This record gives sequence, structure tokens and C-alpha cells, in this order.
Amino acid sequence: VADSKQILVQSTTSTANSGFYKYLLPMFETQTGIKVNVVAVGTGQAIRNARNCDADVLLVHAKAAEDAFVADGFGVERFDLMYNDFVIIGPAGDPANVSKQSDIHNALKNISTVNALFASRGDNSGTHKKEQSLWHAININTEAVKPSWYRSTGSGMGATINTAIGLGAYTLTDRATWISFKNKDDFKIQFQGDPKLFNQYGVTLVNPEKCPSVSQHSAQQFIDWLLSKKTQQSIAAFAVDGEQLFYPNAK
Amino acid sequence: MHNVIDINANKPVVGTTRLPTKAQPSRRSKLELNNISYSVNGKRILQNIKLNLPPQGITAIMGFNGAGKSILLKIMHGILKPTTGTVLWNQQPSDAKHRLTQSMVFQKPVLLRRSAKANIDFVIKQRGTHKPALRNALLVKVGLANKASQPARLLSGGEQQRLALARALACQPDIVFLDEATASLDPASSAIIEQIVSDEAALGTKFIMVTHDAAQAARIADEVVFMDAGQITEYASAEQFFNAPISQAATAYLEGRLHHQ
Amino acid sequence: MHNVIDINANKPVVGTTRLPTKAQPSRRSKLELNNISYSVNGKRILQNIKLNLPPQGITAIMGFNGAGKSILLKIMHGILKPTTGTVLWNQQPSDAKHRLTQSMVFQKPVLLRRSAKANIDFVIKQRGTHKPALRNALLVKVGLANKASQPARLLSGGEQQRLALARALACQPDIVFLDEATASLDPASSAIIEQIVSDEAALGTKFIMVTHDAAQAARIADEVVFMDAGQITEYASAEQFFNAPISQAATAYLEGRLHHQ
Amino acid sequence: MQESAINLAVQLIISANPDLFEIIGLSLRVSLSSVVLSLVFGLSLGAFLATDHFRGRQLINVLINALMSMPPVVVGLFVYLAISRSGPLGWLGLLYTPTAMIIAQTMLITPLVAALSRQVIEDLYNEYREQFLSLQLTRPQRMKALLWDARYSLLTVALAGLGRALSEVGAVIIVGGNIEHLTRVMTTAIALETSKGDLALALALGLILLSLALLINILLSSLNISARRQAYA
Amino acid sequence: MQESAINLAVQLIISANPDLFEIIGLSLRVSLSSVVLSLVFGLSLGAFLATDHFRGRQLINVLINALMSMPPVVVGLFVYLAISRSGPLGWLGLLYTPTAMIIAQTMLITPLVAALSRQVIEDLYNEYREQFLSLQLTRPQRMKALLWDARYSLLTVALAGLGRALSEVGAVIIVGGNIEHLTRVMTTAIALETSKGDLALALALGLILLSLALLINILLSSLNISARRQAYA
Ligand SMILES: Nc1ncnc2c1ncn2[C@@H]1O[C@H](COP(=O)(O)OP(=O)(O)OP(=O)(O)O)[C@@H](O)[C@H]1O
Ligand SMILES: Nc1ncnc2c1ncn2[C@@H]1O[C@H](COP(=O)(O)OP(=O)(O)OP(=O)(O)O)[C@@H](O)[C@H]1O
Ligand SMILES: [Mg+2]
Ligand SMILES: [Mg+2]
Repeated sequence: VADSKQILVQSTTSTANSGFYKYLLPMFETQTGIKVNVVAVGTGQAIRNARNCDADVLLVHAKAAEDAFVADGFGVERFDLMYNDFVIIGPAGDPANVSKQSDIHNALKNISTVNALFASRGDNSGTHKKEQSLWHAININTEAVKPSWYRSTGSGMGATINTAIGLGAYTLTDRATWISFKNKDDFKIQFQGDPKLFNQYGVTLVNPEKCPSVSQHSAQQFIDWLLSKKTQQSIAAFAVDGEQLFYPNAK
Repeated sequence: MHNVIDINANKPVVGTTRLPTKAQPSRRSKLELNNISYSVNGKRILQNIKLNLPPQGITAIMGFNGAGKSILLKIMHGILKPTTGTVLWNQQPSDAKHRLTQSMVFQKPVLLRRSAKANIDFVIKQRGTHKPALRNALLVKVGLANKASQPARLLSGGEQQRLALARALACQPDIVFLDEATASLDPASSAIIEQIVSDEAALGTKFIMVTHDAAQAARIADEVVFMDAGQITEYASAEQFFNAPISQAATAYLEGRLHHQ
Repeated sequence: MHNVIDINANKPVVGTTRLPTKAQPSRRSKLELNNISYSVNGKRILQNIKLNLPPQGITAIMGFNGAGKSILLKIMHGILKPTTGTVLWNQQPSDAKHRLTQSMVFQKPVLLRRSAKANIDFVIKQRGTHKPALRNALLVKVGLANKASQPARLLSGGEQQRLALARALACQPDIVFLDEATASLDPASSAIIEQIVSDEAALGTKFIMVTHDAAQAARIADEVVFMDAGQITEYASAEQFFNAPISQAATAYLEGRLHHQ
Repeated sequence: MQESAINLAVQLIISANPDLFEIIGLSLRVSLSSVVLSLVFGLSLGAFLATDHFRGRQLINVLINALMSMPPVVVGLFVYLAISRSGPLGWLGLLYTPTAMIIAQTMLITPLVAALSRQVIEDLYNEYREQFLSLQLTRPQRMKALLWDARYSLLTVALAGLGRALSEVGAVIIVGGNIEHLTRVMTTAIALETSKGDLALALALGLILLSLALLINILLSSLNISARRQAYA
Repeated sequence: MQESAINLAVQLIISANPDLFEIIGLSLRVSLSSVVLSLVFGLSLGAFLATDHFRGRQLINVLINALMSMPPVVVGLFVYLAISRSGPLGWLGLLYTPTAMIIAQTMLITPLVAALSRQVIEDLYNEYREQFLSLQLTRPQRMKALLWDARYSLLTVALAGLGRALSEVGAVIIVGGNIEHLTRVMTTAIALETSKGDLALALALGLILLSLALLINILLSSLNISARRQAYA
């Protein structure tokens, strides 16, 4: 079925849930006549599925895992596509006074010292890995010690935000998911802007040599299109509630 | 070789166990059926039933298969509502309390999925206190003492029928409806049941029984209601009915002939 | 007033419809029971049963309730496996083909949740071609022509029993087992059934029937097997049995007395 | 929230949202297909197990009862591994198609139908057994007669299967992928909206799904009641 | 993959992984509690609906049948909205507790138990009805007697409920949150491992859950068989 007029993208949920594909894909489909099917799952599951050849294109935000994917021969090459950033959201009262902090390390330290609840995705997703590296940097071991204020939800981003809101807990989320999230309740972004919260999205063609079923031509066309100048401008123009969600940075 | 059976041979043998005595029936019950009819799915099964039964004694209901005997019995007992007409006991409609003084043995006895004795206990408990003495006496009476613990639905056909009768007597009723309660009993068991019925009737319990056994009816019934095709065609004392039935249908029935209207 | 019933009054009335004739019974069936016993849950229900029945005629099985008649019938019919002993037909164990020539009416007929006629059609279809003529003739024969479309389980007790008999004849069997097949029939219907049995027997069909109706057995049976407490205590020609029963149990049974071993 | 969900549900229906109808259509197609298949397999199996005592029968009964506890996600994974392009049936190209969803749901629901129908049919067979033995019915004849005579009771079993199919999400989301315009059904859409935090929309879709179920149930029950009225008691 | 899942399952069990046992324990606690509660409510409701003809009964039957199609996620959302901090019952502090999971599962399973047991009991009541009328049993007496006499058939209904409870993930993950050491059960753990892409571990957990179900079923069935052997046919 190689090179059919359909391609399959294994994607992270944040891009799908924010309406990004709904905005972008019709442009590609009218231009090329190629239909893009998106399966939006956790990053881990997306990469696993792609390793099983159940994808033509992988679009996620976990650079290390993506590099490993390519290194293992499952991907041809990984390209930076766009970025946004992670933010800390929390209840309006901001019990850990996170919003006043200058950098993310202090913000997290505050949470741990006042024992404010923190909801972690705990699912080895890109977001979870980022969060772990941040705790690691301030020498708090949330994995081995499992402090009582630290709640590992083992769920996707949306479910984790729902849980955080239910608990009144802080959590780390990507900006795109948060902006488009509907069940905000009294929650706000309490911390943002630290360069350490950079969130890079990458796109990879699944290796046709490993996976003969890959629609190499159409998939490559899609990737080229994504990285093209015009599409990059369209990505920049995508906004929800007047806020830009993704910042194109293809080289 | 035919006809060597003498019907006199089937004389009731007196049961030797007596049931625990109960209080005298609290009220005598005169039964009055006014213009009863019964239809189901537009089909008329009973019509124009008028009947006055005395407060005591044994009434036999006879008639061809499908005449409507079982349905009439259920209507009298109050578990089937007639399409038209009224059932009065001592001039009053039956109420829950009065119906507690009645019991019935169905043509196809429905036994609970429990042991024989549990089937009787079920009824006794439902009516109040648990009385193992009464239960045991009843089991002896109907010859099931040695089957007390056997699952009721594994009893033989005749044993099941006897258990159903014991269960009906367990609530010490004033009025008992029997729908062919001896149909699959051996002659000796039939005789015992007949004796129980006669004894209880003598103590004031009213029996209304459907039977196809003319000899049985002749032996114990005081009066006979004869039904044909959903109507009562004859109501007479047993003596008169068996000696000189009036309706053609009854004559045919007693002679073992079909009656075509 | 008692005993005004003359047993002669119950003479069979000849049925007017004839069933479609069937091929003469393909093989005569001599039945031989060797040392049959039957136990369930460690309880011995039948023991030491030895019996040779001739290939034709009407055999009545009689005995007290719980004697084991129904169980023995099921063992003969091959639907219950004896604990010990063998059942031989013409010196051979019964096989599937032979069993297709038998049919049985159970003491409690099991009717399918379908119309009366569908109950008969079910059997006819199962045995091969669909024959509405045979079905209709059977319904007429047992007096259910006007109830053909009624749900079988809403028929009256006697009607159900007649339907069960019609169904058993629908497969045009060579051997028929009847377990109290006239227990809840009115005298006229009993007579018709007796006539059907006699007619079919005359054509070569073998009947083995359980009945508590001594008069009936005396009228139509050629021979009688008497059972008591799981054993056969007497096997004799009907004439001899009814004139001069040998065993005490049989004597007691015929006199309507219980027999205590 | 709940009222706004009701309003939203009504609005969605009134506006005749084509996306919604597409999703409803696929939900019905997948659920009804898998229920029909489950009935074919489950009723046959149930009737087979009910109609005779053979060695190992009790063991199979217990196994099937236990299979009712099979988590949808696990069924989904099994099917996924089989039909993934790297799986043994990958060449069929079934992954992320409605067919895959039907397969997974059928596997999920068949044990439920089999276990429940076995019980219903066994209860009836207790009553019919001796008569059937006497008639020497073959097993298929017995199975057919019992299935027919128990049909009114089996309707409830079928409805339980339908309920499971309509409400199931774990298996279909894995093998279907919840791809818009391709494999998105009501339940996966509800899960998606929940994860987007649009709880009102999720609830509204839930209400629509329930109304749909109610409609189907009313339809089947009224057929059933009118059939029963010409009562074969 | 499937073999490695089996190996992994065996290893997990042998190594007596404490996290695993914690999760199994909570699964059992939540599922068994909700099944017991569902049986209490569902059997009462089923017996009530089966034992008399009252106006609107048919409507309630249809409604309950339809509720079998209630998606777990929707049940989860309902409960979530009720007990979330801003919900009417928020002050109870039940969200993300095993209690909340039990509540949600009970709501989910009760219609299943009610609908199926109604059918079983109704079938038996058809047989007992006239006798019960004659005895003038009160409704509770009738319900009690029918429930008792139908107990062997109702066991299958209970097992269907248990299967649903053990395998259910949609509702418990919303109201429980799948929080480690607090509300994580087998099914939510399986969902988590699936989303992590650790399919072997997910399958292994699925196998363990199934074995657990099998164990419970064997236990209950053997009790049942030995009880039936002292047969009350
Ligand atoms: N629900 C029903 N629908 C249609 N016909 C019915 C229904 N119930 C009873 N009948 C018919 O009504 C008639 C009377 O039934 P009933 O059971 O009262 O007869 P019966 O006099 O007791 O007969 P038997 O001596 O055979 O017991 C029968 O012909 C039967 O077929
Ligand atoms: N499964 C069983 N378990 C225990 N006892 C049983 C079982 N089946 C039958 N019996 C007993 O075996 C005896 C014989 O039963 P059977 O049905 O053959 O009697 P029967 O001679 O046909 O009596 P009836 O005239 O009452 O029909 C009865 O006492 C019955 O209680
Ligand atoms: Mg009757
Ligand atoms: Mg018998």
C-alpha cells in the first residue's frame, strides 16, 4: 500500500487537543489531495506504535526519545518543527507563592517546602520527563521518595489537569494544552517564562527500510510541507483565544 | 376378565395420625358468584356463572376437559379477576384477611426448589410462627415422613401431589380448593386424602374440589357443580346428581361419552 | 347414594377419525431387562429388576406412588441409564435408530413454548418431512382441532395431556411408553385415548403404560407388572392379576390399602 | 454544568451537526455489527455448553465466566498486536479501521453473551431435557429449539451485550485510534472531550449516546412486548 | 510480545512486587465492594420489578436496559462533577479516593445486575406466580423467596457484574485519578503502561488480572457446584 494518498501520523495529544491539526491539515489536503490521519496518544505509546510500523510520520515532543528512535533505525531523520513552553498552573490562591518566583527551580522548591499538592503525569511522556529533570535539578527525588504532596496520576495531560483541578494541585503542562483547555475552574498559569521550560516539537519520517508499509512519498511530502516557509508562517498564525500556541523553528 | 374391579374396594382407610387441632374455623363462608364471566384475548371462557354455595361441606366441580373448572376455581379463590361479575363471601367481597383463610392445591402443583419439608415450612413461617410439630404431622399424614429432606422437585409425581396437599393444609385454612388433587395418586393414597378431606370437612372446613373421578365425588362430595363449555349446567346434591343427572352434558359425562352441543 | 357409578358406563367410545395409516411396524420388539438396579445419591430406587416383555400388546405397570414406575419406564425407554443391568431389545442393546421407533408421554408433559400445532409439527419435522395432514388428524383425534393455534402452555390440564399424547403418536412409533397419560382426563377423553391405544396395539404397536386406574388397566391391558418399593413383585396376565393377585402388596393396592413391608 | 450539558446536547441535535451524525453513524455501525457477531458466536457457544454434559464442560464455563473480566484495554492490545503492521496479520491492513474495532468489540462481548445465555438456556433445558432425550433430538436441533423458546429472555442478554458495545471505549480507542472522520465513535469522542477539559461537551455527547440507547431499547422492547402479547406463555 | 508478557507476569508474581500487590489489593477492594453494593441495589430492584405488574413498570424496565449502555466515562464525569471541590458534594472530600471509585462503579454496574436479574427472576416468577398469589405472600416475601430459589442462576449475573467491575477503567480513572499508592488499580495501571508504550507490561498486568478473575470464578463456581450437588433441582 506504499505511497497511497493517505498517511498516518502518530502524534502527541497536545497538538491534537488544541485544534492544531484541524486548522493546519485541510490546507495540506487541499493542496496535495493527501489525507492525513492522526492518532493522538501519549508520547510513549506514539513512539511504540511507530516502532511497530503503525505510522508514516511521528510528531511528538520528547527529543531524547525521538533521537533514540532514529538511532535505532526506525526513523529516517528528525527535524525540529516548532516549540512552545511549559507552564506551571495552580489554584487562584497560589498557596506556594509560585507566581512571585524568578525561576522554575525556586518555584518548585516552594511547592515542596509548603507541601502544596503537585500532580505529575507519571506516564513517561515528554512532559513527565521534563518535569522529572526539573525536580532532579533541585535534588528532590520524587521517584524514590514519593513525598505525600506529590501525586502521580499516570494519565494523559488532559486527565492530569482535571485531576490537578479536582485536587487543587499544581501541575506542569504545555501551554497549548492549557490555553485550549476548557475545564479551567479557578486555575491560572502561576509560573511561566523560564527558558528551562522550553518545549520542542519534532517530526520524523518512519524508516521505509524498517517498515515497507510506509507511504514514503506522501509522508515526505507532508514533512517537507510542514517545514516549508509558508506552513511555518501558518503555524505562527495559529491562535486560540488570541494567544499564539506554537512558535515555528524549522531550520 | 374385564370389570372385576369392585368400586367398593376403594373404601377410604382411616388415617391414623391426627393433625394438631386448630381453632374452630373463625367464620363460616357462604360463597356467592354473581354473573361471572371470564374472557382472555377476546375469547370467552366462562359466562353467566351464578352460584350460591353453603358455608360448609364438600362441593365437587365436574365437567369435561376445558370446561373452565380450573379457571372458575381460581376466580373463586380470588387469584384471577373475573371479566364481569362479583365473588362474594358472606355477602362481602373477599379481602386480604379473608383470603388468608383459604388455600388451594393447583392442578399442576408448583413446588419451590427446596426440600419437601422446607416447602411446608415456607408456608407455616409465612403465616406466623414456625411449627415443626405441625409440619411433621402433615408429612406423616400424607406419607412423606421419610422423604422430608428430599428436594421437592425430585419427588415422584404422586409424592409431589401429596406434598402440595400437605402444604395447602399447613396454613390451617377454613376453605380449601383442590384442583384434581388425587389425579396421580395410587388408590391407597387417594383413600387417605379422601379421609383427610372428610375429616376436615366434618370439623367445619369447606372444600371445593375439581375431580374427574366420579366414584370419588360420589364417595365424599355433598353436592356437585357440573360445568360444560364455560357454563354451569347443573348444581345438585351429590345423591341427586349421580342418581339422576338432569342435563344431557352431565349424563354424557358420567357415561364417558363426549357431549356435542 | 354412594357407588351408583357403574364401571361399565365408562366403555370406550370409538373415535371416528382414523389416523393416516403408517407402514407396519418395521420390527417387533421383545424387551428384556436383566438385573436392573438404579441408585441416585447412594439411595437405591430400583433393584433386582428382571423382566421379559413380549414384542406386542399392552403392558400396564402399576404400583404405589414412589414405587419406581416412572424411573423404570425411563430406563426402558433408554433416557435414564441404569446403575447396573442391561436393557435389551430383541437381544440387542438399544441404539439410536431403534430408539427412534419409541416415544413416550411423560407424567408431567413438557410442552414447548409454542402453539399446540407447532408442538406436533416440531416432532414431525424432526423426523423428516412436514405432514400437516397427519398433524391435523392427530389434533382431531385428541379433540384439540379447535385449539390448534392456542399456546400449548395455556391449554387446560387435560388438554395439555392430550396434546402430549398426540405429539407422541406424531412420530408413528412402534413402541409407546405412557406415564399416567389419562390421569387428568375426563371420562370421555380417557375412553377415546383407551380406544386409540387399543386400535394402535391391534395394528402392532407395543404399549407400556403406567396407570393408577385399575379399571382402565383391566379394560385394555394384556398383562400387568406390579411394582413395590423398587422391585417387581408380580408379573401376570391382566386377567390373572385382577382376578387373583398373588403378592400381598398387589392385593393391598387393588383394595386401596397401604402395604407395609 | 449538567444543565448546560443538556442544553448543549439539544443544540447539537437540533443543529444537525454533520460531524456528530457521522460519529453516531459509526458508533451504531460498530456496536451493532459487533453485537450481531457476538450473538452469533456467544449464543451458539452458550447453547452448546448448556445442552450437554461433556467432560471439561464445567471448566469451559468457568473460563468463559472469567473472560467476562477481560479488560477492554487488554483485548484492544491483543488485537492491536495481531493486526499491527508488524504483527502476524499486519498485511491485512486492518489497524485503525472500523473492522478492527468490530473485531475487538466482538471478542470483548462474546464471553458476556455466552456466559449469560448459557445460564438462561441451561435453565430452560432443565425443563426440556427428558423430552428432548426422548425425541432423540440432535444437538443442533436441541440448540435451535432452546434458543427459539428462550428468545424473550435472551433479548435481555442481547441488550446487555449491546450496552457493553455502545459504552465501550478502551478496546476501540486502541485498535481504532480515534481518528477523526475515520474511526471516531461516540465513546472515543467523549474521552477526547474529557481530556480536553470540555466536560460539558463530553456529558452532552454522553446524553446523546444514552438517548440513542434508550431509543434502540424502546424499539426492541416494544417489538418484544407485542410479540409476547400473542403470548406463547 | 505475548510470550514476554507471560514471562513478565510470572516474574512480577514471583518477585512479590509490593507495588503490584498494593494495586491488586485495591482492585479487589474496589471491585468487590462495588459488586456487593450493586448486588444489594440491583437484585432488590430486579426482584421488585419482576414481581409485579404496576403501571410504568415496562417503562422502568426499558430505562434500566438502556442504562446498561451508560459509558463508564460519563458515569465517571457525573460522579466527578458531584464530588469535585466545586461540586455539591465537594465538602465530603471524596474525589480521588477509593470510596469515589466504589460509588462510580456501583452506579455503573447496578443497571446491569438489575436488568439481568429482573429477567431471571421474572422467568421463575412466571412459574411461581399463581402459587404465590394463592399464599398471599407480601412483595418482600415473594422477592425473598424468588431470590433464594433463583440463586444458582443469579450467580452468573453476579459474575457478569464482577467482570464488569474488575475490567472497568473509564469511570475509576476519572474519579480515582489513577494516583499512585492511592487510587491506582489494575485497569488504570494497564492503561498507564499502554500509554507509556510498555505493551508487554500492560499485557502482563492484564494476564494477572485475568488470572485473578479466574481464581475468583473457580472459587465461586466450585462452591456453587458443591451446593448444587446436594441438588435442589
Ligand atoms: N390464557 C388463555 N388463553 C386462551 N385460552 C385459555 C387460556 N386459559 C385457559 N384457556 C382455555 O380455557 C378453557 C378452560 O380452561 P380450564 O383450565 O379452566 O379447563 P378445565 O375445566 O380445568 O379443564 P381440565 O379438566 O382439562 O383441567 C380451556 O379450553 C383452555 O384452553
Ligand atoms: N433424583 C432423585 N433423588 C432422590 N430420590 C429420587 C430421585 N428421583 C426419584 N426419586 C425417588 O424414587 C422413587 C421412585 O420414583 P418414581 O418417579 O419412579 O415413582 P413412581 O412409581 O412413578 O411414583 P408415582 O406413582 O408417584 O408417579 C420416589 O420415591 C422418588 O422420591
Ligand atoms: Mg383444570
Ligand atoms: Mg410416576
